[in-house]
Amino acid sequence: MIYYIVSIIVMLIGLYAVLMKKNLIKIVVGLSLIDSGTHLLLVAIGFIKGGTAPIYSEPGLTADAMVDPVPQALVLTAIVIGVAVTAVALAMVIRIYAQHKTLDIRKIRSLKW
Amino acid sequence: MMLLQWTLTPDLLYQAGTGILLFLLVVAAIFSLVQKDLLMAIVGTSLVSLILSVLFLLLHAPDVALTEAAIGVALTTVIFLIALRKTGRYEE
Amino acid sequence: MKKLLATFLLGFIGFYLYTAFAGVPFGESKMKVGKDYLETTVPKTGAVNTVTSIVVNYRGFDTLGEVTVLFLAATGLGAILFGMKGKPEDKHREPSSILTTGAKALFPIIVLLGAYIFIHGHLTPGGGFQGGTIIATGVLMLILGIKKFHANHALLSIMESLAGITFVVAGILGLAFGKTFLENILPLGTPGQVFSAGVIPIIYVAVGFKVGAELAGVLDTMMSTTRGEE
Amino acid sequence: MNIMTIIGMALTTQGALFLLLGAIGIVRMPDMYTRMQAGTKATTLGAMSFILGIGFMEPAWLLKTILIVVFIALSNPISSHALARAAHRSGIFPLSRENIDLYKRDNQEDKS
Repeated sequence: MIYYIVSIIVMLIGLYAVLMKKNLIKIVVGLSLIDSGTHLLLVAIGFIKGGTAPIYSEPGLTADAMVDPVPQALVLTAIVIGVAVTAVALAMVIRIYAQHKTLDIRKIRSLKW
Repeated sequence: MMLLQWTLTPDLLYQAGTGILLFLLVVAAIFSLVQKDLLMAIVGTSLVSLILSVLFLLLHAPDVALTEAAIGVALTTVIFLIALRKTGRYEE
Repeated sequence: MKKLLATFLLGFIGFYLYTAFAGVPFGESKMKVGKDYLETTVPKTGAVNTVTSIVVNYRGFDTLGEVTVLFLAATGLGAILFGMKGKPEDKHREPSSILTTGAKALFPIIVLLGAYIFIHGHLTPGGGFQGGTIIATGVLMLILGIKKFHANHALLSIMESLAGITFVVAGILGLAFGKTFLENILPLGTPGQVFSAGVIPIIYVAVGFKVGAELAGVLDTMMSTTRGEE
Repeated sequence: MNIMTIIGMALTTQGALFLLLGAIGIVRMPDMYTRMQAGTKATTLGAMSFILGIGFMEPAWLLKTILIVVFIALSNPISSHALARAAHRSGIFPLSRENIDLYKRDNQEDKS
């Protein structure tokens, strides 16, 4: 249960950074924090007390004593997509800085970059 | 000796370690939120990823832990640092 | 005032998220489709690692789409950063000779580790995505450690295209043998051996090369805009 | 309990001890360079003997652990060298009474 609360707190911290911060890199940091919180929440939902990792690494393991593999597969792909999204966002930030010489979103007024 | 065995059961150690890691996770997230120096903020997100990968290992998800350790700790931090070198370091 | 409003809003969102997830019991089994995957992974796919068999076999089509998303992100990043020039390099930033020699000596070992991880993806934790990322990290070490190092983009794109073609051909072979897309046509072998699990190792090796080439290309593109060359 | 297990236990104990010494050194040392020497030299030996000890305890893993030890022996000094050099270049200087900075003296020409 504490896993859910902590992951929701991390998500809210990221959302606060997205809402309130003025610096573009800080906003991307907030998006990455939201990602992290969601991953922890999904993996914690799949956890089972007394379960082992879903790998039949030695004989004698049965399907009853394993955690749920479906959220793990989902999170595995979500992390890789997350780094690609972060890279594209930061490339846009670099381009905006080259055009405007600032990262403050209050000073970036024109639509063209 | 008896007292030590009674207090330090593996389950209690496991839960205490989990609690400490979750607390550090929140502390690192808040640190990267309030820090004005963007380099330190990025180190904070790297710390969040590192703690997260240990937590995934405790949740019996070794695949996800390996991915998070390779991508979140190394690659995302490096991409942020490259962007930071191109732009300004301090948040005004 | 704005801060107060934002905190109030976040409290609202957090409360409703908490009430939504308070009904989900923590640490109890609530598997529906996962149970079936766990029970049938060894007899049906031959893979020991259930997460790998889900990513590559049961939901292989998703993985194909995901690899496409990665490719699009790498291409889009190249398009966004096209034609940018950085500031000229100052002399202080040059790598020392220890760093250059060390990077050259360590790169084969890192590639070996990445290849080990994605070849054994169906047996141990790990797989194509992790191994590809580790190879990309090795390329990053070369970029940082060797002065005026440039990744060969033509070679990277050829490698990536070949890996993508391997993935699609492995899917179409399933259709050609009268089954569905991405269905296994090779013999399953003994579970636990390296040469087992049919088509899974082939696809994961392809995914590993593709992810490694894409992420190395992304890193080299971003670095070359900050290094002030070209 | 055979001889391999005893060697492994001795090696892991030694490794844990060196890791502890490295951790104490990081807290106790005064400036960045002495901290780094505690945090890399002691922990390199500690990690190497710890991993080798596990290899002796479980003889099936011995080859892999030897490979890991070789990798640590190659990579850890290089990374600590890069860290120390970057720190010196970005303006953190050793905190010493006699004002000894041999790196600065040897590289006088490229510190403009």
